[in-house]
Amino acid sequence: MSLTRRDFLKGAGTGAGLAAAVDLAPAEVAAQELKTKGAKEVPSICYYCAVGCGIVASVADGKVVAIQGDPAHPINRGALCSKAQAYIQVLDHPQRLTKALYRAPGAGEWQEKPLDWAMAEIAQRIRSTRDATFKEAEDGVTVNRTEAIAALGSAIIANEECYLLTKLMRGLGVVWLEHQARI
Amino acid sequence: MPGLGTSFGRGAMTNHWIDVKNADAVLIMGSNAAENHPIAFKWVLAAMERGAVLLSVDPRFSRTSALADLYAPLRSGTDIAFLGGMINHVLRNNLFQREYVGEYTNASFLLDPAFGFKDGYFTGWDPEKKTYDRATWKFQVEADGTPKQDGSLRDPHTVFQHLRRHFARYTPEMVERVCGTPKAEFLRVAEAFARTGAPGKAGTIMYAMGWTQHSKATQLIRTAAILQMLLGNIGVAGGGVNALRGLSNVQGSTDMALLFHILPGYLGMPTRKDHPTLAAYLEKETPKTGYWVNKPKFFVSLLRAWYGEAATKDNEFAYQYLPKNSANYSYMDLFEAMYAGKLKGFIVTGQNPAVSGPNSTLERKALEKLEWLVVRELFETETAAFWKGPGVDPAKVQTEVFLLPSSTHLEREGSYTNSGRWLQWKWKAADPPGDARSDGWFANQLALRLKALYAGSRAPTDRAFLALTWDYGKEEPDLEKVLAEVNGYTVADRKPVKSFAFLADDGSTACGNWIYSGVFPAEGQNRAKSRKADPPESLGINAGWAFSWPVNRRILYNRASADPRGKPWNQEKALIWWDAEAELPDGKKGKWVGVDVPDFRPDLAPDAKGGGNPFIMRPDGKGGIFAPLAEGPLPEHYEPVESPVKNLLSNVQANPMAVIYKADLDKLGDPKEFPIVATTYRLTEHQHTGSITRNLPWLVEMMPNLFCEMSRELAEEKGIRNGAPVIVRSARGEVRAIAAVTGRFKPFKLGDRVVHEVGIPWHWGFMGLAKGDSANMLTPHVGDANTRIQESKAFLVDVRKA
Amino acid sequence: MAKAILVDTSKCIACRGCQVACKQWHGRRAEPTRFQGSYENPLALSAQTWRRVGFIETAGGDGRLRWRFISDACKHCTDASCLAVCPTGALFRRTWGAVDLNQDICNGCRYCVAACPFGIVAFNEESGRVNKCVLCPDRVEAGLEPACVTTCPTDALTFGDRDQLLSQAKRRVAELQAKGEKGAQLYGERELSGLHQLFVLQERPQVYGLPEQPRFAVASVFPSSVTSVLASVVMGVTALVAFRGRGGKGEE
Amino acid sequence: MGKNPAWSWYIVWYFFVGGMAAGAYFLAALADLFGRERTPAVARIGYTVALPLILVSPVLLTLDLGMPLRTFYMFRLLKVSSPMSVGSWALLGFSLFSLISLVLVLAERRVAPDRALGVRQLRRALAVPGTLLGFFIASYTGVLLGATNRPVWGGNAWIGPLFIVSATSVGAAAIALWPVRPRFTGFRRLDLITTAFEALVLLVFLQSLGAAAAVFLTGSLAPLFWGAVVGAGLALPFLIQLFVRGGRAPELATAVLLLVGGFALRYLVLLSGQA
Repeated sequence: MSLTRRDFLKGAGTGAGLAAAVDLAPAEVAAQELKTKGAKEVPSICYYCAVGCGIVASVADGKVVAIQGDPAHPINRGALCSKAQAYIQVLDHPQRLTKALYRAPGAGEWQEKPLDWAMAEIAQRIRSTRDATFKEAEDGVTVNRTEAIAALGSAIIANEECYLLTKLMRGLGVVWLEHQARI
Repeated sequence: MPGLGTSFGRGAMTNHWIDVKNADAVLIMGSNAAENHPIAFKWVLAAMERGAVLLSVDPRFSRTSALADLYAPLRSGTDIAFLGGMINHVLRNNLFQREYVGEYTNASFLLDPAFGFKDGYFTGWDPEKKTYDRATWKFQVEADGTPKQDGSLRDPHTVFQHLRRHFARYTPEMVERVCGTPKAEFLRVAEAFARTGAPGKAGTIMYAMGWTQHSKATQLIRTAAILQMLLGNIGVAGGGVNALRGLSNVQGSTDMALLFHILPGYLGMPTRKDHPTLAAYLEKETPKTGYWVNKPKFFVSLLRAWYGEAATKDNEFAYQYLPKNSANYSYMDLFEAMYAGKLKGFIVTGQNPAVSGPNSTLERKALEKLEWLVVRELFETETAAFWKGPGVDPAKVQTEVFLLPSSTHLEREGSYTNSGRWLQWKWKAADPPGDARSDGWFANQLALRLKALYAGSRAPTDRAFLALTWDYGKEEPDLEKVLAEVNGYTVADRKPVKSFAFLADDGSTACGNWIYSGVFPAEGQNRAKSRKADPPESLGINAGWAFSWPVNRRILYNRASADPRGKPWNQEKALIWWDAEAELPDGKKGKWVGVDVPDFRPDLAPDAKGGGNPFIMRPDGKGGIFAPLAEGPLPEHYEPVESPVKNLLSNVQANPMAVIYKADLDKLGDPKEFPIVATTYRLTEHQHTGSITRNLPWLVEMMPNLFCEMSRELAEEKGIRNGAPVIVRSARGEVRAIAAVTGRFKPFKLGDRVVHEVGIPWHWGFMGLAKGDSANMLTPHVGDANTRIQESKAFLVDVRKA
Repeated sequence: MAKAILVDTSKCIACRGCQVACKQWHGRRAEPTRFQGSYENPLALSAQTWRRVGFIETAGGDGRLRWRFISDACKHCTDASCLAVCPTGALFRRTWGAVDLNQDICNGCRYCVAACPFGIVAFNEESGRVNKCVLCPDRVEAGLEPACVTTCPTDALTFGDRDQLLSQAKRRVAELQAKGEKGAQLYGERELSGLHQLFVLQERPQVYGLPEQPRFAVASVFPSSVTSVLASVVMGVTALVAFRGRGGKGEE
Repeated sequence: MGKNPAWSWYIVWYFFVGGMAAGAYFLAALADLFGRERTPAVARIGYTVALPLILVSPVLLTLDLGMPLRTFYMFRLLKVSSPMSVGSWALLGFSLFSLISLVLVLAERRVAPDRALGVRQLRRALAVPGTLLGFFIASYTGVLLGATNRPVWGGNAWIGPLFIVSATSVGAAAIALWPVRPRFTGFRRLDLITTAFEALVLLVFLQSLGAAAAVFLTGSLAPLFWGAVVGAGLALPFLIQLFVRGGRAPELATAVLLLVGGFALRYLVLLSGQA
């Protein structure tokens, strides 16, 4: 072992002899396979601000395994900010809503409800409020509206969805129609 | 965005993100692009690499300022004074682009001799009614009705001379005393930006909510528009007044008219007073000149799209089916009405007013007065959970709440319109979990269920709804079918129209939103899906990528990128030019050609009548330096409604037309009690109300708590340590935050007075992983005179150690 | 060909895309934090945070306020202390320069933790092993850039051949100096025989929390050994004196 | 600056026990090699003490690593640049020598007298490399600490010598504490010289730290430093040995004081680099 000690001194002494190791096992291991390998790449647009960055969701077995900037996108060219990078945490977030919740008047808690029930109830509420408050004319002019229902949002849904909401709300005679663009 | 709309004709970002790289000077003011639009900064830096100068004007030194060549501080709410000072600098030193101003704007128009401005008021102010009679705000006209002009700009009645006189008061000294910007720093910024007044040079202004959330926001943006017109920076590559919009589809949702006063495509919502009939509507709403003369085609096509066969020539194309407005139903009015108990039901999709709304204490209280509330969200938000918020006893809240789980944008398809007006399709990546559904599904299901409920009704009140066309599938709607309707089609064969040029006012065409027309020009051809990018070294037009409204024009008003003779001001950054030899389909010669789609009639020669009128959406085709808005046709500085100082420019303290709400919870602060200016803002790490981002551990890790930024001087005065808790209090409420004591805020020296300012991000609320008080508990229900957007960027508070 | 990351602090807007991109790609968890008066968080690199952005408020030579940002991570030194002291071979050098870490072999001795001159390598209580930035070998060997570099919007982070990056960095330093940034300098060209994460700084390294002269930990092994041998000799002689000297008869 | 490796009690104990084993062994081996004819007891006791102590060491190190199997990763390779790698192999070798030496001590008594000499000679031959390994074990931990980038330790070349000198005194103390034992008069001289020399090395060490020495001299660790390291570990043993002659009590007191000082020294050195 004194030989080892001399080697040791010599090795350290030459200063550079740092890789000098008597290898008993190969150290360099092959790099891991890309976690996105074989995943389907679905292009989308970022959810946050209106720069409109392209993102690519890598989907394997129906699950998004990575969200990255779209390198082909002319605006962001693969780049993303911290918010977009963190978006993947939304998808299987433990606190994410997956069931319709209902809070009865005066109740202190939510109740879980079937979606179908909730939609039926909402449609009923709209109908009864609308019917009770609908104004066909004002000062002899047809106005065809209800001023008792308001709708708000949204600037984070697709154009087509916005269009459907506008069309539906105006179709029902809703005049209180607003969203984020005015705040 | 009426500030842009009245000046240029369209209320949208004039240029687009990549185009920023073509600028020679970038002025970021009223925006903190590095933090709130980080990727936009890619293009700001690209411009800088090509020699551009970056100017940051902001009350506090932000991450944007950190990268800037020049930084100038200004007190919140004094931007008009600052920009007015720049206008004055440009005019006094003859730095404006003479030919551009003379030919492309209404600077040469002669104003009514009775028009004037005196001590804070334009002519026509009625102190009794507290409103303006706009009779004198008009041009002198020739016999044919066109405005009288003086091409020399010397006539004292020209818009130009009025402008010069009006802003002569905005001296650098005045800027220093009003804004607190040291004169030297103001001048450095003014000089650097004014250099873009040389023909061929371009300067861009990037702004965001730092400009829109003021009681005179519209005029503020007008001031920028005027400055840019003087410098010849509109319509050119690397120029523009660019509204950096904050949400992925806020441009699209605005285009789609989720706003009380419009219908899709910026068609005004009919009002009882002005539009009892279709004829009255078309008569009042259609200008005699400019591209808007086509409005009847767009409006009738919309009615055709919505009411289908029920819309006939004989019944005013079902015009009477549309609801009519009788009041202002804008955002704060909505909550005031709710607070007053006038609303029964409220449907909220993807918005969180309990955090984002000004005076959120009032807005949360208002929710308690509802009978029912529907919220669609990814997480349980403060709005959905208002009944268990701080200080609320659930037992006393009778509101029924339905909280529906929403899918994420990755779990649904559809198109987003970015700030640069690009419609970009996004494909669905995964299925949503459990009962989470898209908003399209919600609208579709609701419509189908209501249709079923009303089926068979003969009540006249239900006729309109039953006539509403609705055929998009059963569950998740077919969004491409929706987009095809938005694009428009000929009724006879349901074939898509190629563009809005093919729409008609006789009921033969239907179109859901005329400005989007062209996005779906043929069966199965969805141009929002186009994905052919230009090479990086190009001008960045990217005509093959996505679809940009209108008709794929990338830079609005691009006729102005060429001189009156049709030759580009800057050959290297040429967008379009007149090619006298180019052949038209009909064999005639001469048309506009170039890398962008001309925002102009393609065959209208420069020397033809109107051939030099680049702002086609304005009646006279000229840029509106003079353009009437609620509080005047020229911008004027007024103090914010809550301000610690007197207005030095006139005896009119605040915008006389500002909207101030007056419910019991709408209190205004006395500067003696609340001497500190406050502003709110956003951070890179969170999005708006944080309803999503405050639930994401990686983001919460970076920005865990609400904080309040303040200068070292103020902190010392108040005995506040960096990192220690503080209470920030306004007349509306108080919040607890952590002090961020920093050199990035400096006290403002206004003459011999020192005014402090603090800043507080508004992302926090009482739900989620990272909880905190909402900054909007401090902000007032005070609205801009034209848009009624709240004044949350300049209000008064006091700060103390917690 | 040696690869490297060039961190150009003059282009960083502190969006922290890199910080989160790293977390996403490597599945790192968030740490509990509290706002302590600066935007910076977490306050240090750790087993869960392999790259982070520092926020530094400073007055430049001209007295003007500056807000400097630095995206910081493992420097992948040529004279890598962690690598030199690692007894198991868990830390190893990739042919293109990265100091990688084989989790299967690390035994959690923490010698590398103490040895790193930059405070990068961190012990992971959960796994009982250490963690640090490994320069995304999975991505690099598949022809991609490291996750942090890909996501950087302003090219404050670039990845490439170290030689090219060095000349790029030098050009940038010259540019900045010409613009009046007198403190502009390159860090990492010669430090520890060359770093594989280079920095264009606008101030002295210290301002960014970088050591002006990072030390190769094992440089002290030789002098320490010499002094130890000398002390051994002294102690040997002492024992001889004790055992052989007068009265040193051992047993009474 | 490296992060805190959080080497705690197991490592302090290892440094102490390992140093004691090494000291006991090389004292025993030197006595075996160079002692007069009547010093075999020192060797016998030294070897006897060294083995169990050195066998405790890997247990302590394993406890620090948390999982037993991981200790074996140390022997995947021999890396000369890493004091820990070389130290691990040395520990293995040293344990082997300790074992053989002790076996040969026991064998010497059991075999026929004519073969005892051969056993002794074999033991002495092995004592030569064993001593070198002993010195190595006693000092490499100090070299290891120097080869870090922690405060106090980083780059310091005097912790190794300090640990060697201290190992000599605690090794001697361990031998001196052996219950059934004759009195070793040579130990008085040994103690006097080592404590004096240790004081000198300590001084050099503190000097080399510059301002950082304050952590020992004036910081919160100062009472322990002055009381246990300087007072109990150096001054008192020196004074006792200088002024008190003969008697088991002062001898035991000296040994205990040396152990206290030796332990405190290692504790403080480890703590100071992780404060």
